[in-house]
Amino acid sequence: MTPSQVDARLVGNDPAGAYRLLTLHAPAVAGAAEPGQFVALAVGGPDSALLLRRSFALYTADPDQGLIGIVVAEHGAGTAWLVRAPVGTTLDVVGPLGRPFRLPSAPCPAVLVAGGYGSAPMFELGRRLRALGGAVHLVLGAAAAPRLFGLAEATDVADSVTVRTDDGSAGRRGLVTDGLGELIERTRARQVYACGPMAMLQAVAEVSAACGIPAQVAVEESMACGIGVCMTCVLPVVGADGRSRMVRSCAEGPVFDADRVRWKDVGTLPADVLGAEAMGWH
Amino acid sequence: MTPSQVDARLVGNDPAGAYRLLTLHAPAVAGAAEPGQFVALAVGGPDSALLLRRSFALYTADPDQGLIGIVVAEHGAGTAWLVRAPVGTTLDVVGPLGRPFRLPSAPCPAVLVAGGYGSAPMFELGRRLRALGGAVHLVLGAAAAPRLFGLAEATDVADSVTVRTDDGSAGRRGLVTDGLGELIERTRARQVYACGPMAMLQAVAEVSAACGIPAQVAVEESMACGIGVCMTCVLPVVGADGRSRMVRSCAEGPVFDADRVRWKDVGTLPADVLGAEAMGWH
Amino acid sequence: MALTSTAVDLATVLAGVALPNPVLTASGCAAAGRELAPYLDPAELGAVVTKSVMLRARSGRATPRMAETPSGMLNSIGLQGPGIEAFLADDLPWLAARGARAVVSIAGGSVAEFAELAGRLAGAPGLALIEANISCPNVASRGQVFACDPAAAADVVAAVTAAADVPVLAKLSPDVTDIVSIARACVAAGAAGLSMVNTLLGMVIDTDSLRPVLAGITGGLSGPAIRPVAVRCVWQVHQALPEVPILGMGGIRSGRDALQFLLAGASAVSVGTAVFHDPSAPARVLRELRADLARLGFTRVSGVVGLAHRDGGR
Amino acid sequence: MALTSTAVDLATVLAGVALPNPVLTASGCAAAGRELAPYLDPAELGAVVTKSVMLRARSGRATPRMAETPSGMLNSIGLQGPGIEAFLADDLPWLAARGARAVVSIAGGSVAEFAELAGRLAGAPGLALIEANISCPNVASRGQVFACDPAAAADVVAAVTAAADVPVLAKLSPDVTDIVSIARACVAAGAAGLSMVNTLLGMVIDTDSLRPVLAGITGGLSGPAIRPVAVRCVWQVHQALPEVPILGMGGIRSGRDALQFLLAGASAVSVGTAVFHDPSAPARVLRELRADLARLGFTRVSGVVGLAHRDGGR
Ligand SMILES: Cc1cc2nc3c(=O)[nH]c(=O)nc-3n(C[C@H](O)[C@H](O)[C@H](O)COP(=O)(O)OP(=O)(O)OC[C@H]3O[C@@H](n4cnc5c(N)ncnc54)[C@H](O)[C@@H]3O)c2cc1C
Ligand SMILES: Cc1cc2nc3c(=O)[nH]c(=O)nc-3n(C[C@H](O)[C@H](O)[C@H](O)COP(=O)(O)OP(=O)(O)OC[C@H]3O[C@@H](n4cnc5c(N)ncnc54)[C@H](O)[C@@H]3O)c2cc1C
Ligand SMILES: Cc1cc2nc3c(=O)[nH]c(=O)nc-3n(C[C@H](O)[C@H](O)[C@H](O)COP(=O)(O)O)c2cc1C
Ligand SMILES: Cc1cc2nc3c(=O)[nH]c(=O)nc-3n(C[C@H](O)[C@H](O)[C@H](O)COP(=O)(O)O)c2cc1C
Ligand code: FES
Ligand code: FES
Repeated sequence: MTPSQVDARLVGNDPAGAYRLLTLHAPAVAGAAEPGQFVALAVGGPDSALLLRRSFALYTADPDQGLIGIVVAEHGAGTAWLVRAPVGTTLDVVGPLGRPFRLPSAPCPAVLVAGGYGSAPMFELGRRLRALGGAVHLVLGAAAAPRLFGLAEATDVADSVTVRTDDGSAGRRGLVTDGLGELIERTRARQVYACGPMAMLQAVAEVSAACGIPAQVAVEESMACGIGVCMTCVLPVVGADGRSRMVRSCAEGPVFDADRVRWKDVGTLPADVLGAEAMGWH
Repeated sequence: MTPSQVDARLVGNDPAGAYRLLTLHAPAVAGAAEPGQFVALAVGGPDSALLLRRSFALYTADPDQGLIGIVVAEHGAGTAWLVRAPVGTTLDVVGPLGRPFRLPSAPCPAVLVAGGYGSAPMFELGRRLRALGGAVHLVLGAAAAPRLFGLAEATDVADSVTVRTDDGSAGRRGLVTDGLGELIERTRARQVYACGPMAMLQAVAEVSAACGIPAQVAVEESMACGIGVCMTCVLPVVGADGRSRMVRSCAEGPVFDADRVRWKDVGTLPADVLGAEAMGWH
Repeated sequence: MALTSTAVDLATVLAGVALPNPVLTASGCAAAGRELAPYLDPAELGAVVTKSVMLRARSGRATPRMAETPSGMLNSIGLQGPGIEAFLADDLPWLAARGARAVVSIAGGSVAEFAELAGRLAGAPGLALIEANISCPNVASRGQVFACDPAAAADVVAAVTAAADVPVLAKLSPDVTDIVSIARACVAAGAAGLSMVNTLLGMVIDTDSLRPVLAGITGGLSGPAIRPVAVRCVWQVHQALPEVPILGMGGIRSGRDALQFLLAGASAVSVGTAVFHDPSAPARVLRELRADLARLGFTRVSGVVGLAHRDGGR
Repeated sequence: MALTSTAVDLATVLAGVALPNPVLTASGCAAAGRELAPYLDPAELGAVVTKSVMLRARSGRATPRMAETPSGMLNSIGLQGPGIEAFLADDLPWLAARGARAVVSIAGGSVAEFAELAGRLAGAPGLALIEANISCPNVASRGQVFACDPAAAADVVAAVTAAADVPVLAKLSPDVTDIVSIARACVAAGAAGLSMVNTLLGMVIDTDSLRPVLAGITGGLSGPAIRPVAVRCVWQVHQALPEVPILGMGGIRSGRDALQFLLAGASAVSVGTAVFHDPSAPARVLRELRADLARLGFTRVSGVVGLAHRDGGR
């Protein structure tokens, strides 16, 4: 699990709906990675004005071939450069980073909920859960069909697949949380895993709580370093001691227990967070 | 001669000894260019931290095909990027810039002296001089053979070709100025043209002066804008009125009458330059 | 604000002067406009801000005068120029003849020099505004920069305002502990508006020659690298003096960059170093700004000026 | 100096403290060293400069806390940290156990807080130096930053020096009109050396939300973008106070960048934001610096410190 920094050769850059699937040769990373972890890539080349790394959840990690796969949505300058990087480009990769999804000690049915490229970590997670002997029910959602990632692969890793899009261009029109409660009841799921936009994660957290089962969520906060030294990626999380703290999503996360995240307070400084009273002038 | 700014497609990027020959499709530039002028290229791509354009003398300009050619020596970050630019890259080109070599009104023998990639403008200049009916004698010099550009082509444009290298790896060991005086006498040259490092240009200026014939030299000063607005590229030049001024080598140059350039004072602020007395605290 | 994208009226008033649009050149980055003619029409810009002119012709410093830095550059020109005489004879008329508005930047080594320059400009053709470049050394105080001392800055502004027949912008340096105090002093002394910011003092050392790269040792840092500092200066001054018109500059390279300055409180912007990267930058920035305002549903430039201070945000 | 490339002795003395080499981390860019262990050996660096610690635990500000800028970034962390208690219990021992030297950065809202922090650090394991981060707001003067006022800066330095059992570095802000006057005040008050520079105050406005990007509105600008300003600050202070040891920082990303600071007058350097781009940056910078010194024929770091001021240039 210890991360390393490697020069990885880009061996594949293929379209995947609205995204690009980038495959890199990075044995050290592939050998250590677990679902839910991410990698941080330097972007723009040697003379780039883009100083910070870009983070991407690991989609695949094949220790035998030493390959990792990430799913990249073009967003701004860094991802624009990345999705256009020709095969053969050497990319500076740091990873695997962060804490992965925790697997149950005993086999149990689980519901995996993903929004957009948030499905990237779910396929390997699904395989591992089924290897443990638990049923896997996958819920994929997106704004529209092209933003659903991995639909074709879904049935290989899941016992049931539910699809939702905002515009109805694939599956049922609606949100991933529509009917999620029923799905949990029907499948007798004991665990929910989710990855996607914050608003979706919060909704999934609420449904899971209502059903009385735990949810693990992989959050996406803006990160300057990705390795735990800069303190830019924090969000308010309740600790085992009941105290809320500003916690680094790159080091203590990106996977959190949904019931520990103070969803409504993300992006604020709640007065009861440890050390909030000390802020004063600063 | 009026410059334009164009998106030029890189159609060729070929080795040429120690240099790369870059060929660009830039009809507006090709149609207006004359030997001695240069182009300024943006480098590093959209997210580049390299803010300033890089300047290169025009080697070829073919109005019919709309192509221009430049000879690039890898020096720092910008040229490192440029020499690795794949064919098909779109480059932002401004040109043609600066004042070209002036051709004689009547045909006359001329000696063309070039150091390193400084030979780039000499081939088209040689053709034009011979088209006018004057003999052309070309002197090419460099540190070593790989840094001689255009040797193979030299005999097509010149009645005689003299080669000098510091290490003797091609032609005679020595400097382009070795025997230059004799060559001028023997060929009864009435005009010298030169392009290359400042030290070489100064030496050529001295020999020409000693032989009593005029020399035109293309200088190479560090340029921020290349179009005459920033005042970074100046050198002390004596005007027709006998007054010395700090003159822009991008706009009034890069070609100057050698006897007008205050060679020993380049890089200094001579006290008798116009406005030097006004400097005071600034 | 209208949410449908309609035609955007770019007309702006800067320090009481009506301009067709809010995008200008920056002093020292466009000479007197002529050299940019192949790449843009000077008359289509809000105005052309000319290179700081002094009373007498100046040679400028020795070379090297520039060094490229990450996303920026250093310059140490030393205000090379022909002097006010030649400027009035050759440069202003050229701009006027093309229907371009001129913001004339002036620089002096003393209050008297500044005043005389302003006087010489009175009645000059096409003169829209005077920009007093007070980021230059004060001979009287052993080279201390006017813009770094509220009193010295105020003296210059008062003298220039008295001698000028157009509104005066004071151009501030970011190299101060408290830019608001300098701004207050200039406004109290009669400045109709503020130009911010000038370059940051910087230097680069050549690791081969082991000496400073610039002949002048230190130079002015400009370009996108300094944009966050420039936006912060505009923000602070607009917050303290919301009624004072600001001409914002510092690393503007795109319409969105220009929009940041307007949102921070500038009524117009200057595009400087970006011209070296792209000689058509001011015209392009204007195009992009128009498109951005339309995209956001604004119909008037005034609608965005200082908006980031209010909760007009979304 | 020898012209043949021989082995380079990188040992350096910073403010009286012997360090194996002149490359350190920068406060707030390496936490307390632990997170960098996968990428470099903290003990192989000159020292690890720890994140500024305060008396009590601090939550830091709301997010967003960062914004990327051209060749730089803004941060607005708000000194999040566990407080001196936990720092002494968990962080320092970890560094000491690995044989790494610690330069502990401290920050307070009052002179008393600074003094108490220095006292608490007395006798702490592995403590090599204290770096007083005076670029933070002074509660007593309505949030004015200590580093922006010579008197306030001197008060902090005097109190910290009195309470500390190791030499004290005062960390200066570049956001001042006259950094030399602040430097003089700190040295007169007992600072054994100066760390320069801290971040420049900047801001970015989101052109979609039309609001400042940072929850804290303004933030500190760092990275290669500010390097020319940082080198200039080091140059000015070394020129005025050649005997005063300087820990130089600001945009160092390569061995050549580090060399610029040494040539300007720094005895050692901190690598900060570059760590976010390359977690092994401090170790790499050290390697590159060794190679550069060898290439130039220097056998000792002291041979280059301040050299750009003398005509040792070539
Ligand atoms: C743990 C983690 C996992 C992620 N997984 C994926 C993935 O699998 N696929 C994918 O396409 N994207 C993923 N992202 C988002 C991705 O990192 C951003 O889209 C990307 O950094 C944007 O960079 P840019 O230069 O294109 O955009 P810009 O807006 O130009 O980036 C500017 C700065 O903001 C930061 N930033 C901007 N948007 C985001 C964001 N949404 N999250 C975090 N930082 C941001 C950038 O890192 C950069 O520092 C993940 C982010 C995190 C934190
Ligand atoms: C009129 C003119 C014609 C030129 N013709 C040619 C040519 O035909 N072939 C060729 O290979 N080179 C030519 N050069 C030199 C070429 O412009 C530089 O080698 C190039 O700019 C270096 O950029 P860099 O990023 O690789 O080096 P860097 O050192 O990283 O450049 C840093 C900055 O310094 C400037 N700079 C550095 N070296 C020079 C230099 N020698 N001259 C001018 N500016 C410099 C760069 O433009 C840039 O702004 C010419 C220069 C000028 C002014
Ligand atoms: C080469 C150069 C010359 C400059 N000359 C002047 C000048 O004469 N007067 C002045 O007020 N500002 C001058 N400036 C500063 C610019 O007008 C502008 O304030 C600064 O560069 C920041 O804007 P920018 O980043 O867009 O260039 C000059 C800047 C550069 C790069
Ligand atoms: C995220 C971040 C946090 C920082 N925290 C501190 C701090 O706690 N104390 C301090 O003195 N400087 C702090 N700094 C400033 C750095 O130590 C350094 O002075 C500055 O960033 C310039 O160096 P750089 O460009 O190499 O980062 C911080 C910088 C960054 C980017
Ligand atoms: S991104 Fe730096 S601590 Fe998380
Ligand atoms: S390079 Fe700008 S004036 Fe010549």
